[in-house]
Amino acid sequence: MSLLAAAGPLEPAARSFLSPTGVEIVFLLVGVAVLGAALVTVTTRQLVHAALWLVVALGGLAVEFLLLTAEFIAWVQVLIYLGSVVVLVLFGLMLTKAPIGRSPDADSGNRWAALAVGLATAGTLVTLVVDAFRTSWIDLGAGAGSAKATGEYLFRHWVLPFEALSVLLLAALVGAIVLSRRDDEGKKPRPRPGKLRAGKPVGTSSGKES
Amino acid sequence: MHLAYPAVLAALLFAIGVYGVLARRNTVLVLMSVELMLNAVNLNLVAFDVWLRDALHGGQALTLFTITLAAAEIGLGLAIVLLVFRTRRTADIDRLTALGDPAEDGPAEDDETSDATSAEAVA
Amino acid sequence: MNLALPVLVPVLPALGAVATLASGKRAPGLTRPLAILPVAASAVLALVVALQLGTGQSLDAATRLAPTGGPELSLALHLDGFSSLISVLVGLVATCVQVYSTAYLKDDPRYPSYAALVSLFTAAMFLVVYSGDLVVLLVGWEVMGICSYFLIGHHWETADARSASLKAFLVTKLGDVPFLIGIFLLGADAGTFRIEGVLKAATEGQLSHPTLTALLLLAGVAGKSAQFPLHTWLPDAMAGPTPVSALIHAATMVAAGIYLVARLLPVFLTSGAALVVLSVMAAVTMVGSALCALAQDDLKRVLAYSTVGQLGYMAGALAAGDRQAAVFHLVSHGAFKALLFLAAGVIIHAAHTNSLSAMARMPELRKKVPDAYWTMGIALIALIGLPPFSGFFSKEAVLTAAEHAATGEALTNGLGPASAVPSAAGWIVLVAAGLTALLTAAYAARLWLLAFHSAPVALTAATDAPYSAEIDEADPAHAEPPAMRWPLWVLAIPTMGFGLFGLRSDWLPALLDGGSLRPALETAVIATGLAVAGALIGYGAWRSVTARAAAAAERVPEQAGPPAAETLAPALPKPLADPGRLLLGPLFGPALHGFHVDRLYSALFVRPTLAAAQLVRFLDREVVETYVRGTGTGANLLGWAVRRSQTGNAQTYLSVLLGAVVVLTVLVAVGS
Amino acid sequence: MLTSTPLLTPLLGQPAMTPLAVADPGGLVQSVDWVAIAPPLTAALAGLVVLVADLFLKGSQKKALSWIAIGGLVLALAALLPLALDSDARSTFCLADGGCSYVADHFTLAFQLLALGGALIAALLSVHTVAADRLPGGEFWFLLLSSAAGAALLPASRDLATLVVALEVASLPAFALVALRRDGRGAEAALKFFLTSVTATAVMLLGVSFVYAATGTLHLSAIADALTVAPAQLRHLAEAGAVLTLVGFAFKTAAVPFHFWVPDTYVGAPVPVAGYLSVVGKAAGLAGLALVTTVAFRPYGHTWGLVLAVLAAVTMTAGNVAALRQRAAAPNSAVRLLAWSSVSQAGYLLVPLAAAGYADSDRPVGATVAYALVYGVVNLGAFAAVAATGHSRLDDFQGLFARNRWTALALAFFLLCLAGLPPGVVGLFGKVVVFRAAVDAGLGWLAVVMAANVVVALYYYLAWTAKLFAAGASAPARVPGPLRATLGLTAAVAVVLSVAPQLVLQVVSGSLF
Repeated sequence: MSLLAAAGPLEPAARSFLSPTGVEIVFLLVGVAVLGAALVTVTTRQLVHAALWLVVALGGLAVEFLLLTAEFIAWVQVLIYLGSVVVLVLFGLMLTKAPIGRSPDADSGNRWAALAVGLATAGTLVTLVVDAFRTSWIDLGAGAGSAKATGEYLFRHWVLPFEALSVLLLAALVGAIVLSRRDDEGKKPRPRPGKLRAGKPVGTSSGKES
Repeated sequence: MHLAYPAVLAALLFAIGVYGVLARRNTVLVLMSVELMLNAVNLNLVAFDVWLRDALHGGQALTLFTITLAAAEIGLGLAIVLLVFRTRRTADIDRLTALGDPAEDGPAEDDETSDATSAEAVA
Repeated sequence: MNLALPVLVPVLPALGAVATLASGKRAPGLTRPLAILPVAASAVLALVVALQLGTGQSLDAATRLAPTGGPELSLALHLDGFSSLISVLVGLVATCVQVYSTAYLKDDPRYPSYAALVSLFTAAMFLVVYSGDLVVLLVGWEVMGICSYFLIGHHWETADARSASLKAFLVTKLGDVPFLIGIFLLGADAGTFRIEGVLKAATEGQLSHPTLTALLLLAGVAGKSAQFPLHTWLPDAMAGPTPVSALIHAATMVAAGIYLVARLLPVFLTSGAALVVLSVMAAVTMVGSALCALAQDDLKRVLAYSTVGQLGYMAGALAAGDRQAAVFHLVSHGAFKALLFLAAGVIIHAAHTNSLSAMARMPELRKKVPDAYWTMGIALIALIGLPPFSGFFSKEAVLTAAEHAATGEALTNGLGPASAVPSAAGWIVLVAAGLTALLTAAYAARLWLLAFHSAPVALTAATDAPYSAEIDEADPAHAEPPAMRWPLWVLAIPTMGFGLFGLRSDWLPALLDGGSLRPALETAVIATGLAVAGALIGYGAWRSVTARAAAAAERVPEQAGPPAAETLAPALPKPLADPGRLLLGPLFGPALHGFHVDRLYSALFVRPTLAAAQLVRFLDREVVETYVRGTGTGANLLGWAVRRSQTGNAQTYLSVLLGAVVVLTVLVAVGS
Repeated sequence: MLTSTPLLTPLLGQPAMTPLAVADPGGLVQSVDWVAIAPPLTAALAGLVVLVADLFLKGSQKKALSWIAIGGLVLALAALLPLALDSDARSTFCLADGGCSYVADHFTLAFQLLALGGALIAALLSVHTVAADRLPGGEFWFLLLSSAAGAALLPASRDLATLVVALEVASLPAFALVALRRDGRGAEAALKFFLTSVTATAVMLLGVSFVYAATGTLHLSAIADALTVAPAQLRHLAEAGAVLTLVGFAFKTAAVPFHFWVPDTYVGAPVPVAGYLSVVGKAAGLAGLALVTTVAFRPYGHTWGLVLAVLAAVTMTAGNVAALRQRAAAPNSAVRLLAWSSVSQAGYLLVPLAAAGYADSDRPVGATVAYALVYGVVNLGAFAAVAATGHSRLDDFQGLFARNRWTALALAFFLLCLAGLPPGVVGLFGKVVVFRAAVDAGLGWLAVVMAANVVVALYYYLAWTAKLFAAGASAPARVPGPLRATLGLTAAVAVVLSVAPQLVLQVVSGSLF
């Protein structure tokens, strides 16, 4: 069934690899910028700068979404990521008293293992997708990413996950609130001495588990 | 547009995210790297959705879900990080090892103190 | 027949176990009746069932248990002569043991759990005997294993008991794994786990790998019935209380393996190779254990090795294709070995020691325990196989079976063609059985003479015994209560009369497969001769060493050293006259240690397991740690980087996780 | 830009035609069968009720919240009944061409029973903990219920988007639950759980995107159809995508090498939450694994069959050996042992799924369901016993029988069930069923590995059991009421199943989907 479906775009057709259109050029340039910003994000020693470079990377991605005709997603990306996620992250950095300047120990000792795994991931994934998509082309003609179209497909076909997501959001909200709320007594709850722990000092390891 | 462009971009972005998750010491930065990984997936999904001209727009729908999910995750994740910071006075991921398998030959230490001290002890 | 009766037989002791445990400390007065009555009732019921069934009958009933998708499981009952006979034996011995235990463990604070475990054990044995379904049988089989683990470890305060119980468990489990696989193979081939169905498939030749299946089953049998090379747990299991040894390690649990082979004999008859393996196993077990028995100083270990050897006889009979003889010997052995153990318990209780050499120093031990003295004598004669006690007839049956098998006319009694049994198996069993008869008589004589007839060499050593494995037995200052004495005489009755009674009117063969069990003249003469010769050799050796010891004692009259020196080195009864040492010569040392099979095991199994665990621990922590700390000899850069990381680090976890994902992806993408 | 060949035409209808996703063509949203979605919906609504009630209840009245939550879970379980009595599978949230997002068939019901029943037992277990550790009640119950709703939604999901979202609904509240004691240990445990989980989710989403690229759809059955005809060029991508998709679920199932979070998290979390994760979390992961493998990736059966078989072997071995190395005197050794034991049990649970890859049918999945049900009951029972005693070191269990007869007996029974030894007959049967599945599928080597592991595992289960009956201090301790109820309930279920294992084993016989 989808053989027929997929056969079309797999055809190289009349296009050659070397005749990029304007959209493609823009896409590539923005892509390079995104990659660069992402790289700086994960390597910079200035923690706050990392958050700002993340903004650049995510904003660049919003542009890519626009170029791929997914308007609504691009706006959501801007709203949610740039509007709230990055702000949250900055708050997080400040509340954990992250140093403002260069911090020499921004990377953990795991860095070389990380480099190895990261390179292996990149190699594997790039090989996979290049191998799979070497002859595939996107037809950007019909834009189906407007807000109206999005609402239609969401409510026509994806009602169930959408509803489940509302539970998820509420749960995350409640969880985040309860975890960041300080206790009224201003101290951590101590295990209550009780019959269960008879004969043991309160707060020993066994007490903690019950 | 050649489909390999967004796909390769996504693959590289994902790999950068993987590197960040594994290499960053501050937990907030690790969370940021996770966001990079998720965004790579989003780019993939949108590109495939457009390429496939999916009538159901499964890719775009899932992208929206993923964005929401990432927002929820980062909210809760930051709450956890703050909680860790409040109780341990650190947000460095490699200092949070109190729950590792206890040293085989070490004495059975009191948990209450190990909570507070082991983070410092390893510093 | 009313099905309720046979169903009640295993159920009653199980309920009794629960009740005993539940009453426990709350109603200590109830514990003893709750321990004895259900088991006794089961014994009576088992007898009633056996009588109702009569000879030459069999009964099958089944209810479907659980659809597992493959072969069906059913709760099946199978009654025939074999099962009813063995169930009566189990009931009798279990009742005697429960009664005996009330006195033997009178002051034990853990008596309720002990009694409950014995009851549960009895229930499990009944389940094994009555089950018509292999999986249900397996359940009973495993319950027995667990109970025996706990019972052997009853004196868990002592390191001996702890290690012995663990060893018993692990060794039998080592056999149970192949056994389990064997049962599944049988079930898969036959399409059912019902024993009838399996046997039908076997006789019709539907088994795809008969030899493999039979060998897998044999591994389990070797574990449970303590056959070489999995016999090592049984002598160690004597760390448990003596009544437990009598019940589990003489009469019932070890018999389960033999019983299972007897039930599944048609399966084994489809594979000549398996029979030869079985015969070799039996032969090695018989001869080896008899040699070991000759060297042991611990009374209970002598009996334990003797049990191993007699189980070898039964296995030999099975290898010769005659399950009647095997079950005959099983039953008579069950009676006299239980008697031997219970009598040994009385002796140990009176002498307050397990050591034969210590007993030898005691004056007038036989006067102190007249009941034990006489009943033990009877049981030893039965063990040696002298007429007219039961052991004679059953051992003759085994020898006759082996002889027929050797000449190519095996007594399979219609279970399969006589040609199914290779004559080599018969020869192996016959020769080994003859040799073992000689050795058995020798060690029995040694045991008897050392324990009761030694001249009191060192009078003072008698009161403070060198060691005693029993901690909480009845007070040695008092004579044995009747509850410890009369079970001896109850068991002495079948020991003396079972053979005669069973064969008098051919009642026993009719109950079993129907072939004759009467002794043949030649084998009877040869075996009796061997037994008498063995006993005489034992006696002669004993005389010789006693005389030599007496001479040595005269030569150095008062220089034997203070008695305290002897009690310090009880394991080396050097100055004492041990005929075993004389008879075995250079073999004595190895035989004393069971020919070092244990050490072999530790090299073969225990150490690799420990090493594997070590390796995993190494991977678990050390690799991460080393990785984290850095070796310093590697590239500087690497060392610098990894030194900063920490163990138990979430990033290490993530590295492994993501690394594994990459590897998996590459493997799948490349491999496809 | 070019090639306007219609995509996915046959699969989803002509592109020219507006896809009719609804029974009612005029409506904008899909129609909903409320009876079918009642079980997860009830749990979610009960969560809302708790949250609202929390606002109005003061101080000592907060105790009522726990009973609202438990009542909600009982109702959710009751909502399974009409579905179970209905012999036909119900589907809802369907597309015009028949692909549905939510299907309530036997597979779904069995896993919903496990998820909701496990959540109920964990909730009973938590009643005491919430009070004793002064956890914030309203939030605790809300989070537990929403997580349970996610776990109940997951087995019913039949498209990857819903699966992903349901998995997250089950996971996210669990992170908060772990951290809810708000001390250093809980926070660290939650952080490790969270980080590894979101990473695994990201990997899984990448896999989903590859599968989507290769097949053009997110609905499981459509994926299976599309994979059989996928162009050769996309095959590598599809297989890699399939493997990556499995990662997220394997993580929840705690399969090695995705298990690292398990011991740390269980130790740091409150005991009932650890029990909840070990059963409900695992159930969610298993349901997802079973769905994507046997339904969606059926054409690649041998690939993932092999992957799962290797994972199963490694998982059971690693879990067992690590459990073997637990030192009885170390702090938290009891929970840590249960954690490693749950890792090794995950290995057994994966065996039939691997077998399903080789058997070319989904029949072996029944064995996983049966074993998971058995495991759920006895494992929660073991956690309940640990919670009831309040001990966290194995050494503290020495002589428990003398102090607390019934708790010790129950714990011994659960441990024997986990070990698969009589009288824990149901554990034995569970293992037999799993073993059979492996043998039937021709995975002889895996069966051997499993048999060896079962034997190795006996050691630590029995060592613990033996400890219970050893002598020790004998100051009798009282067990709080809810904990007693939980212990009684789990023990009763385990005993009933041991007497009549066919109650649970019957799921093995039929086809589940």
